Amino acid sequence: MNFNLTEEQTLLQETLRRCLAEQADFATRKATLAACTGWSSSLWSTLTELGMPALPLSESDGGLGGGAIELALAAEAAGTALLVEPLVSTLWANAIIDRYGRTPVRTAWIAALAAGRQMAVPTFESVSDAVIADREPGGYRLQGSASVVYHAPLATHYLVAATTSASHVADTLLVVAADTAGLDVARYTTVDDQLAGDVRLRDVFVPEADVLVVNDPEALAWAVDVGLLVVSADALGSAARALTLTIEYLKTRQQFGGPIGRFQALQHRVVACLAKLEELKTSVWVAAARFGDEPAARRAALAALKVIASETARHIGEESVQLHGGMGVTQEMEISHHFRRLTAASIRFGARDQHLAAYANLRYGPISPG
Amino acid sequence: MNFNLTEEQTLLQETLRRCLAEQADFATRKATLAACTGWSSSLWSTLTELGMPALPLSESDGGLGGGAIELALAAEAAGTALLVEPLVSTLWANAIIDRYGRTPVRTAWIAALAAGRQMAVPTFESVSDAVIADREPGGYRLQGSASVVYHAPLATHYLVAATTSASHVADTLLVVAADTAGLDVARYTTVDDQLAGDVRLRDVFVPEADVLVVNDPEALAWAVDVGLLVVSADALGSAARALTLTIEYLKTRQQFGGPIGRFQALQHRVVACLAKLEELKTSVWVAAARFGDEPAARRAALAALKVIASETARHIGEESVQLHGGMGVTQEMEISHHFRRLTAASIRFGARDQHLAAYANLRYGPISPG
Amino acid sequence: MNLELSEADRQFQEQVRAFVTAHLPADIAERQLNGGKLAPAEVLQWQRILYEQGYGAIHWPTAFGGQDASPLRQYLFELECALAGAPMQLSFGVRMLAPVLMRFGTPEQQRQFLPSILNGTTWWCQGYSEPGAGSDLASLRTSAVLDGDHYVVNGQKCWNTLGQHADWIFCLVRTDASSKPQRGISMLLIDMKTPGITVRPTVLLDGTAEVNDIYFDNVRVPVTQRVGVENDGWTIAKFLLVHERTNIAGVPWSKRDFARLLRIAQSRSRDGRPLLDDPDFRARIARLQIDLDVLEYTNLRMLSAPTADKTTPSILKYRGSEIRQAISALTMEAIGRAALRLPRPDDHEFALDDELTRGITASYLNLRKLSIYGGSNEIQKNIVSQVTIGL
Amino acid sequence: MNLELSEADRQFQEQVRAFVTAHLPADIAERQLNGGKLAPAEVLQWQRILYEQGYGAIHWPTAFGGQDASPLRQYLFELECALAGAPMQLSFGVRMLAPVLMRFGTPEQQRQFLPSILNGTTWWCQGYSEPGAGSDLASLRTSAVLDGDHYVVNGQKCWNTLGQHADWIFCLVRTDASSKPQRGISMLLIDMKTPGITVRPTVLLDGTAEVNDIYFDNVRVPVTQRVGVENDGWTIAKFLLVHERTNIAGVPWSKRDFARLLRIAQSRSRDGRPLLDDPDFRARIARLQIDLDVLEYTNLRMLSAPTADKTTPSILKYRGSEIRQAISALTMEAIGRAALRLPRPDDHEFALDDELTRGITASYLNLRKLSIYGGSNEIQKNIVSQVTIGL
Repeated sequence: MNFNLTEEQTLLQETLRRCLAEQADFATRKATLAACTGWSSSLWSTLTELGMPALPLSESDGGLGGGAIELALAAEAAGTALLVEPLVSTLWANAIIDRYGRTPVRTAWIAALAAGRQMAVPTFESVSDAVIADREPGGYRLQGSASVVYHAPLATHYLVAATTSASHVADTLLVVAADTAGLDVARYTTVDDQLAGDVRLRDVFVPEADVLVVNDPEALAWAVDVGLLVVSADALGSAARALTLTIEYLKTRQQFGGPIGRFQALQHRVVACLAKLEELKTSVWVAAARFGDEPAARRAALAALKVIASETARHIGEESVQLHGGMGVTQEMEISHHFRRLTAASIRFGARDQHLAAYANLRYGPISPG
Repeated sequence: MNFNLTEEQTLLQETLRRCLAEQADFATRKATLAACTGWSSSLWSTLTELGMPALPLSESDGGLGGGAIELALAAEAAGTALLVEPLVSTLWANAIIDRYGRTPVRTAWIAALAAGRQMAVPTFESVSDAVIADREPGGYRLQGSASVVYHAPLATHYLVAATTSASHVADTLLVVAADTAGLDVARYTTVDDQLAGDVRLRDVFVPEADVLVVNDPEALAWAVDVGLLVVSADALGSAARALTLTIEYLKTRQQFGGPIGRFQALQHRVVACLAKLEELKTSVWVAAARFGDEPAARRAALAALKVIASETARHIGEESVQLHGGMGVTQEMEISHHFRRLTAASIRFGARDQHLAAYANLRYGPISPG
Repeated sequence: MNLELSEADRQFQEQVRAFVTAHLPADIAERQLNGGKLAPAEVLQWQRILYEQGYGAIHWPTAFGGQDASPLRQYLFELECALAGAPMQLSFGVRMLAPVLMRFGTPEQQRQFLPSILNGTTWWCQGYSEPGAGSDLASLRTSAVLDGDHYVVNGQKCWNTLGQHADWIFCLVRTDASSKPQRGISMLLIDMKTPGITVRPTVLLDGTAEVNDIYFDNVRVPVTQRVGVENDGWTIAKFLLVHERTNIAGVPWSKRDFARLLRIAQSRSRDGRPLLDDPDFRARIARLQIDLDVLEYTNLRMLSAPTADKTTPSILKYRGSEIRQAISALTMEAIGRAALRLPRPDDHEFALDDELTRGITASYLNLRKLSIYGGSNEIQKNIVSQVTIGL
Repeated sequence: MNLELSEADRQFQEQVRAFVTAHLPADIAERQLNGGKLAPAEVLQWQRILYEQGYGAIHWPTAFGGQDASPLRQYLFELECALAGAPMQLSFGVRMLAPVLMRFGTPEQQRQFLPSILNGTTWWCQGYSEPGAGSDLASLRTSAVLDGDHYVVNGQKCWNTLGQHADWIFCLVRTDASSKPQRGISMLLIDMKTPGITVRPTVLLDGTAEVNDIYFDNVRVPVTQRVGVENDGWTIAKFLLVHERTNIAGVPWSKRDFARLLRIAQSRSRDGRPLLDDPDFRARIARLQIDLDVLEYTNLRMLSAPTADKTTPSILKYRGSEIRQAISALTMEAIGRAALRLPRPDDHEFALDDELTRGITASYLNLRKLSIYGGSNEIQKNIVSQVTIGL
């Protein structure tokens, strides 16, 4: 048993960290946001050159063959750097495509994804987020919508979760190109300054060749869990950076004749945050490692991770702002951006309470009828 | 609107406080507990002379005509002084008897209660604590048991909640003398050093004349609410004293070259306790005042009170011990006795979660079938 | 002990309710209750309506046009206004400067400034905080040097709320740099149109510019616009900080926000039933309502106490901010994924920003300030500790 | 990163489990798992069994009779023992004094004391704390004055755990009153039968006497029983405090206690269904289990880290105590009103003290100590703050 990174993993971590420190520092990001495009395509090109979209793809497809741990490492770096470019969404989508992309899809498409010429994003955050898929000759007809799809305005393709039965639980996964007739995207900005959109599907026809998964709820659960992992790892990176900034602030901000970091009440609150950060760190790596386990163990670890991630993101975000005093609520300060990213992380993929209930059901069995 | 005490109420408070400060200080109490009788009958005589058992009884019955606020004031004093004598149980029982004691019961009995020659205690803490009452010619036949009845070993009479239907909700209230055939009491000591017992009723016959209430669930709810009030007020007294002791300790205990009360982290924790104490204080007096309102408003206030009282008792108890360091866990220190009394208060009358659910039902209506 | 209102107070509350029902513009109320935004002019419009109906500043003495209202009536007034969706009165003039002028101002100053505060024709703002002097007011550095019958003011103020709309500012400045920190401070009233004043907005968490930095570059202020004795501004500042405590807990606005949370919990569903019937959510909203109830009665208990105590206002301030923040956080959780949207003016219109989600995330972000400004929660705890432990 | 045990570690764990199954007396296990009490002799009996099967002190070097076990194996060993209901090994000899003797003791001291620690024939206790010197060890005052080839010891120790059963005590004493506080301290090994020693029990929250005051009245201790250099006891004390951290989080005992909580939640009912199916209770127990899981893996992460970090042990200590206390509190809530009973020896026997309620309240009370002793949670937070903020 060990929690240590391999040499390759450390190299990935270092490379990404160095690249983002150089090309995605806070000032550069500010300029990106001020430009109103919502992202930096040149930074995205650099990340593509580093092979990021290819990270989850198999080596036989020209990818880097990264697993859950590599994905989490990259997502953590994205959180640390407050990346608004679609790294996390792409890692998530491409991991799903790598696992479930069947031959017709692969040959047509995967090289373009690896090279960053095309970009897919998933439109769901839980197995309840299913559109309706009606069987038709040669494919499916989709009806429904998906709200707050991160990076939807940038994507060339959407991974859509659907249900073919009367239940609302997704069991089918399809690829829909952005320019398909009947698909609309309403574009806007999220609380953490990322581009997003509401995606509407009206009578969208998906040919057989673009169907990844049919009648396989576990595949959908796996796809959601990958998203849970990368978004939580992103929160880990952001929370760690938020605490670093807060500790720096406490050491430098002078009030009442000295740095405010000498006040013990503030010190103990920082320590409580550090303890929570350690717990989130443990949870991310345990969950990543569980992707090799049987589905129930993985599901429990991911549900537990999201409980911890939602609470910790909220707690460290709020405490960091409070400990920054007035400065914490201004967009000039980096901390305010981490706060909003952590706020988003606590909301994404559903409420903490729902994940806690799911964890309890996995551990203790379902509640007997009252 | 005002939260001020009347002159009579202030006098009651002062009298009781002075009496207990003189005759029930911590050293005296220690001696009482060491004596293994579990209570001081001489202190009880003094309290009887002050008219405490008569406090809730009507003036026409030789009582003092005290209402909810007077009961709460007396119970608060009991908590402050860590009284193990049956003041709170007696106030509670006599308030019930005053309201529901019908003529046969009154004439036979009430003067003896007022004078402290006889002593009744309730055996229930919620309307679910019902024994089975079967109708028989001339009375009822009782079967069942009640656990952890405070001061049961001292009582001459028990106020028993029963159900006459198949439901488990109490709707009937009866008086059973301690020497009735079929009634047994197993005596022991509670976590807060009070005498208590498990009461078992096997084929106990109660004649018509000793029945206080039949088929009146609201009467039983009222009786429970009085108990909730006095136990919460007791907790208020104990919590306030615990905080006073803790603040004194922080000012005097020297470590690392000065009093530990100069450490800001400890200061802020004390302030959080003080805030909770204020909230408990408010809750007690609001709940007491609500005894004049319609039952639903009273029930909501009492459910809210027990939520606050359970949480605050736990919080202030645990924090007080922690802030006393090692000294806090020794029985030599008064704080450890308040901690145990507060522990008991948080447990008595059912779990916090149940009261929170009851409050929600009163405010928002019952949950629709899932 | 009596939780019932007196007959007279009850009637007062009913009159206020009737007045608000009759005179509060419906579109303003709708936006206030459902997360919309108000224009500055609408805030002044409401003050004018209040003034015209005799409610311009009910806590002022009748001699100045108030009703000499008791703290309880002030509370009832603000409660009725908040629940109906009225804008908050601008506190800088009505609640902060006015009591200072009544106590320390000259009769001329009172005549010049009080009427336009009351009738909503002057927008006042406050210049207290400076970079490096937030909670620690004693270290402020904006200087005012006497030059004939004028002071020449130089320096920078920050955390100035809504000064971009203001006609006047009341400012703490240093008039004697040589004395010890608390001495040597004076209060000046400055016309915002005076040459040399620059207002630069600070973008906050929610993307709005609610506060500003204000720069003073050789700004000339007549000596007659000094309030009180020169170098004795510390006394005024302290008076102002302890004076206004009736609504320190913010209960009326928390009750308004809680009512919206409850509406949302009844309307939205989770797992196929109303969110309010989800056991976890139900327990959390009920617990919060208990906190809010207790806060309200603790506030009323303080208002009705025969003598003021020194710790309750600080406790009410910090618990009030915690509870209002908790309401905003739970509301955000209640709307789920919709809370991720923080649209900008140039963003696409989208259908789901309805009255049940509008402004909720922005409000959560904005209300982080509650525990920071006006003496942060940490400062409040220090005050309570100073009184109770004293070390 | 790999959460699987290596094949060798997995086999080790299975061997331990098989050994415990075969050799742990059933009546001891039953009481340990269901809130009963053990006699001191039973604790030593278990140590003897461990010794006979080669598990007497697996973390000791093989030269001294240990297995030189890795931290991970120590953890697995304690976990298997705890879950099966084995008594905790007495840490004073096996985990505290022994490493000190191996590092600082003379070969004679090692020969004299280590074997009887290993085979469970000597009961050691610790004399560190004094009135006025709890978390602040530098101010201890028990004096040891050289008189020929003996020290004469006078003073008082407190918070001595289980010294009433002890054969020997290792003690910090002041051998030089003139130097600065941290200097001038030495460690002595003292036979508890030496004339002049009085042990006076302190009654604790749960009514038991787990700790004692120990009085030294002209107690004569041979100089040969000093460990290490005179006046350098501070070094030894610090060594001891940082040395033993494998199980600082107490995970094995929390897991044992949690398993009992789960059994109770499955067996008891609330509102007509198993307590475990009550939504509120279920959410709370699930949340606690997540905390416990995370604590376990954070502990394992520390044990497997290539380099030690300075903050993790303190975080594990304080979170571990919080979580174990939370388990005991929730267990108390789970049994409801039965938790009000705290029977004394002379109390009436009553039927309801069954294996599902026995000892639960006493345990809740007793475990308050976890966040106080061995460096209180406040001290742990100060340590983390010192490392990370450094002010």
